[in-house]
Amino acid sequence: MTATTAELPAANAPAKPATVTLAKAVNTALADAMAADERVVVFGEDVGALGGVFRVTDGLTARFGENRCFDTPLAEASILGTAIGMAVYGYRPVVEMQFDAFAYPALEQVVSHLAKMRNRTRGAVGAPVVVRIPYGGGIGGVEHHSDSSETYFAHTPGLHVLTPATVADAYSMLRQAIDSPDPVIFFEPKRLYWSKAALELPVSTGPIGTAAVRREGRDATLVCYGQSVPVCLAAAEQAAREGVELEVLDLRSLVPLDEEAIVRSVGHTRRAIVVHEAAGFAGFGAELAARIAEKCFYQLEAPVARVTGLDIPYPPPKYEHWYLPDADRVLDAVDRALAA
Amino acid sequence: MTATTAELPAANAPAKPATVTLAKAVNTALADAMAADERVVVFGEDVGALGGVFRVTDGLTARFGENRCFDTPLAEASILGTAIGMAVYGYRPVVEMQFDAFAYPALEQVVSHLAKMRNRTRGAVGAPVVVRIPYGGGIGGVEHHSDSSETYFAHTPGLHVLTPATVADAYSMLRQAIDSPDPVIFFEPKRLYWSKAALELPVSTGPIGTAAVRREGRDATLVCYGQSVPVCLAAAEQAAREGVELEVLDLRSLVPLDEEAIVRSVGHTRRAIVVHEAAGFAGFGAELAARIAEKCFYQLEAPVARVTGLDIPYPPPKYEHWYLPDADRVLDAVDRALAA
Amino acid sequence: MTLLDLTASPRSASVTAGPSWDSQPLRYLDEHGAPVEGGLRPSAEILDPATLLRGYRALRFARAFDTEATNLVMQGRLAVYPSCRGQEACEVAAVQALRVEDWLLPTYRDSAALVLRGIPAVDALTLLRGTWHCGYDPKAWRTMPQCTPLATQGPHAVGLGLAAKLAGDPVVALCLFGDGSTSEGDFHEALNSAAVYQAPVVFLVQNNQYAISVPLDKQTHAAALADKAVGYGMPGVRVDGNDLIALGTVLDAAVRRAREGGGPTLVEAVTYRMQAHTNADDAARYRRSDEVDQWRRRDPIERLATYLTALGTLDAAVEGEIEEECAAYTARMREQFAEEPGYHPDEMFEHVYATPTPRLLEQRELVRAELGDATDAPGTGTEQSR
Amino acid sequence: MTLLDLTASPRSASVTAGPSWDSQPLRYLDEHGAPVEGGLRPSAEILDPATLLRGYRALRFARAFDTEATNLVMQGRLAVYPSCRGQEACEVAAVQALRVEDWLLPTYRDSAALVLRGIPAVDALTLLRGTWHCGYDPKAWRTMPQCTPLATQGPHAVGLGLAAKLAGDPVVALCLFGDGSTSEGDFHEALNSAAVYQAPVVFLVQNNQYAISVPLDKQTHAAALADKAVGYGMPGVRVDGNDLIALGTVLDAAVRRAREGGGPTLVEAVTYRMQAHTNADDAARYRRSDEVDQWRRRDPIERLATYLTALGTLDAAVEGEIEEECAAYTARMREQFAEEPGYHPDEMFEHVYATPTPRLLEQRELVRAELGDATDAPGTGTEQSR
Ligand SMILES: Cc1ncc(C[n+]2csc(CCOP(=O)(O)OP(=O)(O)O)c2C)c(N)n1
Ligand SMILES: Cc1ncc(C[n+]2csc(CCOP(=O)(O)OP(=O)(O)O)c2C)c(N)n1
Ligand SMILES: [Mg+2]
Ligand SMILES: [Mg+2]
Repeated sequence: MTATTAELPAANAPAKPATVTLAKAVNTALADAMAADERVVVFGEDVGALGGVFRVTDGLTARFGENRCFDTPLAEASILGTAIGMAVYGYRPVVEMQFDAFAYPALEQVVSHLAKMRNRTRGAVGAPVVVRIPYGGGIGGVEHHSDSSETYFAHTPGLHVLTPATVADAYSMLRQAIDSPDPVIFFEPKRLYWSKAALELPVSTGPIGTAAVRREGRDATLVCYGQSVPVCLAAAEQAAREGVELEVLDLRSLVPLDEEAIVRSVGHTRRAIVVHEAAGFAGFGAELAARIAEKCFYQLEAPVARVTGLDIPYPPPKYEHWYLPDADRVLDAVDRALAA
Repeated sequence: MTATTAELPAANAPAKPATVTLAKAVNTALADAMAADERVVVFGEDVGALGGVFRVTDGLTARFGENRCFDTPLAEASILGTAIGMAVYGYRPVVEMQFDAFAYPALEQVVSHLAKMRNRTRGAVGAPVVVRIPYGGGIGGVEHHSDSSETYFAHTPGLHVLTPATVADAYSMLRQAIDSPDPVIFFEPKRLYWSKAALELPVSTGPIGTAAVRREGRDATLVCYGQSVPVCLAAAEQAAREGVELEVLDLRSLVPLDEEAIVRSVGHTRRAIVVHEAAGFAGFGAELAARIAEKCFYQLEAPVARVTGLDIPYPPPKYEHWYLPDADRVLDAVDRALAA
Repeated sequence: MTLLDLTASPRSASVTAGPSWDSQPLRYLDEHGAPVEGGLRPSAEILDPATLLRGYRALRFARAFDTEATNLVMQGRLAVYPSCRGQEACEVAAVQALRVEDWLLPTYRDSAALVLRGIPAVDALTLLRGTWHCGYDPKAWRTMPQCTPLATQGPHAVGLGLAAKLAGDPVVALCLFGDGSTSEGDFHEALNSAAVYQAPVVFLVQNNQYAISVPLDKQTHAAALADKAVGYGMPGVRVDGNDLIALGTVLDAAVRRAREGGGPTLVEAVTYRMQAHTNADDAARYRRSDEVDQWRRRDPIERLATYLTALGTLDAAVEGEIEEECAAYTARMREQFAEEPGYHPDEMFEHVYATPTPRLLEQRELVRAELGDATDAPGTGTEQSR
Repeated sequence: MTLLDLTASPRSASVTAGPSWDSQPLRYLDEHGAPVEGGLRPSAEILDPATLLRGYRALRFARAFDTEATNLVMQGRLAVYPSCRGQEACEVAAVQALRVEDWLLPTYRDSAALVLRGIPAVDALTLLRGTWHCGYDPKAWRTMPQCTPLATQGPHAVGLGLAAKLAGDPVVALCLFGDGSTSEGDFHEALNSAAVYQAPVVFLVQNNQYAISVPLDKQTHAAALADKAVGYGMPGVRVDGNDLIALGTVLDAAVRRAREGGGPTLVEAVTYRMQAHTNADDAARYRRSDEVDQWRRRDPIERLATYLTALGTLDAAVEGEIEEECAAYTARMREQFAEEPGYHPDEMFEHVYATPTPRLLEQRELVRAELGDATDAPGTGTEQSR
């Protein structure tokens, strides 16, 4: 499973690829998509002059004009619904929900329309809208600024749900999301906005729906995505020092799910730990754990463990380090799995 | 696990308990709660003169007056938010969302306020609101009238999520929900509104958070709730004719979850089939399957099976019999489990 | 009372139009089909007898269609039908105000508008027959799927209008709402956004006085729904929804204004839902029959008939022709709905995504396996029981 | 221009009040602190020098508090702070219009209103300090938790007001909004419902011209936010938000009207956000400093000071006293915030439900186990790293 296959650099590419933040990678993907296809329009709250509260849309209005990147009135349901109308007309809207919890007002539009448009019109009309949602905690935000809401969307048939964890994926996956004929909920791990890596363009990190092995190992598989990927890599690093080799599987796409990659890895390591920040109960990890337990029933040496957010409302900043899955908690679960 | 312990009938109760529909049981519970506690108020769309589109609030306005049961403007977020304000003031609001999909506009109020009020105020203020949601399919409804949306709520910490499957539970659980100091999402299985049983009052079918064994069996456990309970009972009936004894566990409460009852039953039968109407992927059954696979890891003889709605938007009426889990599908899963 | 200079500043248009709403909505004909003293002054084009006769035919056609659809419910051919009886003038005027390239955004109550746009009845009624959700190609007909989640179509109209504006296309979106749905947040967000974007959208509220059982005075404390326009800085017009000529006049002006870059307009058409909410509803629980009787006297079809008869445009011969046309159409409808439609479970999996995911393909196999041999035959109603 | 007979029919009040909004919001003092010719005529009670001095003290206190909170951010004692600098007159007027038993519904920007209600600064700033979400008991202070999801507090205000009305209590709910939040569906649903219920609610929009970076003209096409009242059939009043006397006059009338059963009122206070959205924001990206300078000249505190000085109510001695009071208060704030607050992870599990579920008890054990011995000690900031 080596989904990270960088394409050859273009002839006029700089000799050394620039090191950029994940936020900048998203910004570049937006700009490149807008340059490549004039049907692509970007809108949302504060995405214009301000460039978004995370500066992800920085410079787009200046470069492409107000007709291509514009501020909306403060009304998330209307932002989503407007995007649906524009998509039906022929545009490729990319909208920003300012924070995870502020996408909730748009849920009816997402569930009852965006997810169903192609289906209810018997395939006649799709709704190629990308909904960008900065999500997750660990940034010291006040309440409503740190939710991990991916489960609501992943459980809703008709949506693709993607979430990059690396700079290259942020670029590549967003380009693919914009090219998709179907709606994509694009979860951006906001704590990783400031993480940096070299980005050589153009880059394509494998098709939608494929996971990536971020580290190979034989003793157990850490199944993760988004902000939990660096947490799992840190845990694996630590474990390696004690001679335990953990495989880290970055799902990248929750819907569609790369079941094959999961089964292949766990079939091999015979132990799985599922890691995410969202509350564990009925969270996305439940699907992963249930699926692994079913498909690898005869291979598993230990119950699939889940290391997730607690089943409480996301806590205040001073408490969040107790809430968030960290390397220690992951390693505790690994220990239990190895002891089983 | 015999949660169905009817209390002694009151002295002046009729000799023979009346046979009533589940809808009538809900109606009676509302009326009795309103009579018992004047803080209880009922409101929503068409709940007044019309008595609700399912006639569940029939007669309440006539009996208790417009101040106790009233029609609202057509605005679900506002209905929910108004209930929150009234609850904080000291009332016990019971609101109706007309159909499952029409609760979506209220999701922000539910997730960002209702579920969090007690938590965010450090326990100072609770939000004892009951949100009644008729849910599920099989009634030949047009789109948006047959969703099973329980997973969105069950994944949201801070809410209780209940769903009765019997006439007695409909009464008893709603009374308990109204008495609860915390918010309760009360899912009413709308296809069962017209199912009938004798109802002897007062009845108390066991505390919130306890499951009920609806049929005992030794070969496998069917874990189910709401509309899937009669489906599972029918499957068990059929299986019994072929000598297979299935235990049917009606969860009644999704949050809190009676894990003990589940583990006790599956520990005993060593096989589990989880059944619900909601789309399977990342659905509530994933939590059940994951939990069973974890807690009964060493007892299970076969992978936990999930028999659920398909991973598609709820289909049009003519197709829904292909979508809904039925006894045949349950029995197929049982066969596979027994063959494993 | 000729207030239709919508090019005036929105504010003054709405504010100064205000007082008229306290008394009567804008009209051309009174309840007896006679032109109102000091009423609207429609254009010569609208008053052209040939145009009016076309409108009248459409009204009769809408009524015939609606009546037949109601019959189909009773025969078990449709699962449910929300009738537009009494509101036909709104259905006709909405469709006639639009060009082929304009977009219409209908609700569940606007099936008549769909067939008036040209959509075949079987396709238009697919939703209510239960054979699929939307039975027509929205792009081909420039008509969005009928919308059930109330007011959610509003933002879609803004999107279509804004798209047209950005593309430089002279295309207008006309969005239908019920009175009850004006209480929803999406109604507000749509109108507010449309005004900010100055998108070419006409919002037409059919104020039929009820949202299922809930009367208008429990929906709003405003003197008129058209008053809501003021808060969005757009013109708001209150018009008699049973007066086709008045409706045509108002909607033509609003559509023209939108097309010419003047931005959105809110039109409130005052009408009445003559039937229960749907066949499943029991209107006797919440309204008196004398109220219904009163509105029966304001019937939009009779009103125009009286006027056209007085003009000499309508006579028994023309009536006979129209009657025949309608009868032929409804007879064909009956025939078409007598056939049980074919459908196959495979279709459930085909349109969830442009390309089915592996998971869906698996589930399709599962259902196919359950069907056994039946999968070989093209889907028919007989496959219903598995 | 004394338009405050809110007992008149809502419709005519809003419609006839309309034209004034085109020119100037209602005021008593001009920008230089002199009574405006033909302006509002406040009651004798409001114009009483003692009352005015109390208002002035409150303004100074609000400014001092706001300034100190901003300092605390720079010192790392608060995680973030949305300043109300420039909007102090709104904060003061909102609180002074209410009785102890009335409810206040503040947003994240209204921390000053909280301390003006009497809530200790550490409790009021708990949210922004990050030690808990809401740091005070809403029932004890009749003050809802500061609301972050925009406009969602609107329906809560309706619920509180309706509850009071049904209970027969003479209690009013005053709900604060920002201009941007008026675009949200919840704003609409709240105002519409409040009007239908005739609930005793006053909706006060602090139109500070921006929603983060988005200026008002991208938020609405209406001439004024107060115009939105028309569509709800409630009075709408546009008032100078930097004129404490005008605000007091308007809010007193609106609160009285609500308390006496006259229903809700929408008040738009025209003001300006002098600081960036929060300390994390960069306002230079979207507005020019000369715009800010212009508003600096309309400062609500200076305006009242000039007037009171002219009256002879305010002099250097009184100023000195106020200065001292404020300095003492902010010094105490500094002290209190210098202490790291105690907190213990157990608390995360205690308030999710009235009684923790078995699942939560399990998770509490897990976290306790991770903490090891530290659980025995009462929680302190030192437990932060586990
Ligand atoms: C969001 C939402 N809430 C509730 C419903 C249920 N419902 C269907 S029609 C209706 C009444 C709508 O009234 P109105 O807008 O006046 O339209 P009319 O039916 O009178 O044409 C209701 C409450 C719905 N479809 N969508
Ligand atoms: C539902 C929702 N969407 C987005 C946000 C993010 N957000 C926080 S404040 C703000 C601007 C609000 O502007 P306004 O209502 O004018 O209030 P002000 O901050 O100016 O006081 C935005 C967009 C939010 N808090 N809630
Ligand atoms: Mg209606
Ligand atoms: Mg603002």
